Amino acid sequence: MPDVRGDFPILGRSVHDKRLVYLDNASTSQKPRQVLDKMSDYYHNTNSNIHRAVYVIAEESTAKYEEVRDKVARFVGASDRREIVFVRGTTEAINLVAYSWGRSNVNEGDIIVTTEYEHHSNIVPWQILAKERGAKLEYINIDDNGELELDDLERHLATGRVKLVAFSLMSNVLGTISDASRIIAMCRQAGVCTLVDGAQAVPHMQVNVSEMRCDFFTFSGHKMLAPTGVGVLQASRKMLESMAPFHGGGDMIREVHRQETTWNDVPYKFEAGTPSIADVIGLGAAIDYLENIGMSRVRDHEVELTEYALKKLGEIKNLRIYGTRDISKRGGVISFNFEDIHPHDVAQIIDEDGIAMRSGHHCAQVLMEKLGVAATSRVSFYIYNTREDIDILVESLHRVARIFKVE
Amino acid sequence: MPDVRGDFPILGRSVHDKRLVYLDNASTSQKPRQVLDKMSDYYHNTNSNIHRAVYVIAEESTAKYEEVRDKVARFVGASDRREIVFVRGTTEAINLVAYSWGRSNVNEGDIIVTTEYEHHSNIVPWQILAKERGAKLEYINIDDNGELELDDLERHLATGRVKLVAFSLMSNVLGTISDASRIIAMCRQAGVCTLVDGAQAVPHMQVNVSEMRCDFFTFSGHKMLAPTGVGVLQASRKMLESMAPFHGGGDMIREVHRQETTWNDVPYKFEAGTPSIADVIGLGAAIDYLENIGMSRVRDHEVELTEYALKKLGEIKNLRIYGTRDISKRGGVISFNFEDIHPHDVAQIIDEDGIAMRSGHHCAQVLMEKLGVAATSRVSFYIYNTREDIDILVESLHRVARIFKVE
Amino acid sequence: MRGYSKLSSNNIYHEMIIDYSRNPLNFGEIEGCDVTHHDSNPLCGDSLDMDLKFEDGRVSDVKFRGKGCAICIACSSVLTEIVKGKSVEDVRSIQKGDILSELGLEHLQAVRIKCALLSLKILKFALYKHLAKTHTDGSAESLKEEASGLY
Amino acid sequence: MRGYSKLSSNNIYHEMIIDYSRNPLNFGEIEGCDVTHHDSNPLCGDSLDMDLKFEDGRVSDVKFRGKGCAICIACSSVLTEIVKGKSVEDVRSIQKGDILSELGLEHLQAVRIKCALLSLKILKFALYKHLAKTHTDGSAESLKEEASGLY
Ligand SMILES: Cc1ncc(COP(=O)(O)O)c(C=O)c1O
Ligand SMILES: Cc1ncc(COP(=O)(O)O)c(C=O)c1O
Repeated sequence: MPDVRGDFPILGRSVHDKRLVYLDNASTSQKPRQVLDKMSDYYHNTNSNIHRAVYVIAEESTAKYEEVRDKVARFVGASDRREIVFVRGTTEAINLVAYSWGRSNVNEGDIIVTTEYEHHSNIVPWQILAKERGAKLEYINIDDNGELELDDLERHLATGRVKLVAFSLMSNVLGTISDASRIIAMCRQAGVCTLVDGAQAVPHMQVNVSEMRCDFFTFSGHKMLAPTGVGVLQASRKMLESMAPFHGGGDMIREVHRQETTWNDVPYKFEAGTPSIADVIGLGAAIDYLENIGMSRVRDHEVELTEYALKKLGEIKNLRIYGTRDISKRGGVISFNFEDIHPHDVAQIIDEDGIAMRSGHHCAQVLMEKLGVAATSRVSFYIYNTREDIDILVESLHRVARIFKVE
Repeated sequence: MPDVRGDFPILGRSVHDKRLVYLDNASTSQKPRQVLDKMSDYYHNTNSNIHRAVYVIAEESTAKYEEVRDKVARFVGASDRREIVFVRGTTEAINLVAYSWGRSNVNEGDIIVTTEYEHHSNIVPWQILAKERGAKLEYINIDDNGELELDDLERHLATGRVKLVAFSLMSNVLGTISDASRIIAMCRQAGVCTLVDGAQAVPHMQVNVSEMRCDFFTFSGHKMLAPTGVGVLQASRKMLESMAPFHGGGDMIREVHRQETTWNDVPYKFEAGTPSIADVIGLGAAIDYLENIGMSRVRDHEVELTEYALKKLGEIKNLRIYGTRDISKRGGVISFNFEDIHPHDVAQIIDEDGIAMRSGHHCAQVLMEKLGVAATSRVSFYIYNTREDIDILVESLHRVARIFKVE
Repeated sequence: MRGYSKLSSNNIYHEMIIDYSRNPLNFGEIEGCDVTHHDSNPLCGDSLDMDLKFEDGRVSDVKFRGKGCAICIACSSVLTEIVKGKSVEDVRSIQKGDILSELGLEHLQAVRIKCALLSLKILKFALYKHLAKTHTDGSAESLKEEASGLY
Repeated sequence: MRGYSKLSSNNIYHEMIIDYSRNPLNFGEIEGCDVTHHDSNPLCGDSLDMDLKFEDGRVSDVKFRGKGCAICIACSSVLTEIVKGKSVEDVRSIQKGDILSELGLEHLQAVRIKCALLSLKILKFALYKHLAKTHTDGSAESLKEEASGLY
């Protein structure tokens, strides 16, 4: 891993007179100069609306925007640029599927399956859909290692009523990497559609949707060095073409008449209104940046940091780490709890040492319920984190233990 | 009007060796340094996710984001910050209302009323809703001056079946300013809800939603000096509280359980997932910038330019201008057509002179059908446009006439 | 309330907070209480129940239970101590500053204010529920507004 | 086709385009045509219909009508001229470059390419419709793909 810290201006900032140690990457990542410069260049030189006008800067805008579609398709291994729909983020992508695909494919008595370690954005849209359609929402439970119990899936599939299995490729709390190829194979065998939430995976490891063979794939730009405001839904052209539109408005139409409207081709059918043009362009720059490093190096770096952190955190008394210790099955996300100390207090005390760490339910209350806690502390790594960051964290956690007298 | 051109870096750019003359502001505006700097500052210093974490930069992010909510509320005269929902733009705002309010309030046989001069984003969502609910979509027609025929509205309201009247405060093609107070008074009298599309109005004139008394108000940031990716839905707390959520996911929930979820307070109930944080912050800076000039000065400047342009364009042979000549009833948007020359050809030829002008249906095909054309040429002004811009335009249009031998 | 002197330290995790959080006062349930109310902070997972018992227009007993951070639990302890024995009118007039200053938390950042004031919000709402039963003239309504406007 | 020499000018609005657009060739309708097809460009409002008549495996007549810009109408004129009298096989093999180069439009920007090629897209699709009636072996399918992949 090359030293990339110089590319991230915010890492030069101090907090409470300490240097900022940013360990909340699962929530959102920092942005390198290269991404910010690209967006700035866009606003300084070619800002204009896209797809519509014949003048030079509009043409440049459109070309830059559409170029990112090619980049994204290549980056996640989609077979066709038309499989890429730009949305605000994972949440919007999943809701798009729940509204557009869900409302015409899920009927009374049908089952949608999700997992105990999903983010709320991969649970709540299905709850709303299930309630509206009279369908049932079932869960794949997790075992003591924080891995999915695929027997549950088998049991649900055996009912013959499952319409969709929606799961995340990497848990944002436990870091568990799902056995996607096995799950998808089981679902395909049963003729059941799959939605893979790649929000935590895409930023941190090589992903290939064509090999994975899921029906829907979603992720967010802001967790992978890109700006807020852009994310992606990927699905086959055939699937997208079969789906009703979601938002109505400009750009998603072919011809509008007073009572009747025909839809534009995919993916435009799903991109109503002025999109987040500059953010899409920023996403393109983020992909360039990550490809330049290489996703396998990103993963290697995080594996190394995670191993180190698991070891060091494991040495702290009364500190419980959740999830598997098998490094090949987990990403760079570690959740833990001090016995008897609320994670909010932990986060606030270590903030005084310049450490940005999340505490809370991490939008995964179903998982919290399973773990029997209201919240956890969570650190999550990215390309700019170092062993020193972890040393500072561990030192600070000892201070917490002293304040609360649990050491 | 102070000379603001120096604040807009892109205006220093040349196109085909001519200086850029940007006349497509109804599509999207350019962004001043002050807005770009604020976003850049955000990414350089406080980038982090909002509403969730206790560490310093997350707190700063959240404060900056929420501060914009106050600013927006004040800017459009909302009585409470909780009336402001951040969305991607007008299109998403209207779709949110169509899905959330529409699906529980519009039933078989009901009528939704829109107008002949609406943007597709204020037509297509209602077509989709009407089809789904077995309702009818009716139009308020326009007269020869491009003004709404309020007799039509009267007639529709008299049926007693109208549930919503949706209209734009300013037409994006004709520039017509709707008589909102009269329309809304008629609707309130009849107990009918109103949605006002302020996409073209908010950037160009003082708007006060509390005085206007509409039920829903929508606009986009990118047309008012702010970045792409952010827009606003405004509605009373009572209205928002009565509505079902739209997107499900993080932040919009209070408690998530396996089968049951409770919703967060408004406006958060409608802001699922990571929002376009930096774009929202950019919107705050855009409002500061506009307030610093003063909206009445913005309007005065555009009135002056529009008067001048109407006069100069009116002198060109074979050129037809659409819409009213009464300057008090129109904004700085002028649509026109050369007899026998397609607007695409016009736009492309004047592009050679550095002029960025839209040609097409402007996402208003219902209006195009009414006008009996496939497309129009459209120029639209903003604070940085000058009389010289209009002189260059007129000169270039004469060149078009010569090429097509209509002069 | 225990006899701590207020600490001048900037650090909000002073002895008193730690101590209250580890050994909360009035923690538990009241059998046969007059009113009970539950609320939670959606973003941090703090979740509390509070029970109140009234006698002769006074709060004769109050208890709380649930999960929360040190700040939340310490503030709940302090609040319940303040409330106990007070007249309904006096309880009605308790302000957020009363709780925050008691624990030296005046400068708590916005996101943690929710932890500190959850119990006060629950108290105000519980009081509203109690008063609304007897005061049908709407005079209790302002308590509801006050509760929801606390943070 | 009229006898213009190709212009070297960068300016795409040369005499030939202006002239064809103002006086299009093969503009109109064919009574009793074998196949007709309509398409439009959603973003610019160009909208055309094309009628084809076949005899002995050749295009015996072709006409188009509708609204479009100068480039769209000029390209439609040129395309219909090229097509007329050609065998179905020859028509099948017409490439976009054939039209663009005929009018010196090789460097047209992306957004205008749609104007230039709308008529070719319609032609390919019309031909597909015609061939699919008789060629039930699926050999016409590629035309549909080709039409939709033109721009
Ligand atoms: C696994 C997972 N899914 C979905 C999301 C939601 O993403 P966003 O907030 O960008 O919509 C997140 C991140 O917050 C996540 O970690
Ligand atoms: C009147 C009007 N309504 C709605 C819109 C749609 O706005 P957006 O594309 O930002 O969603 C526009 C602009 O394109 C408009 O001019």
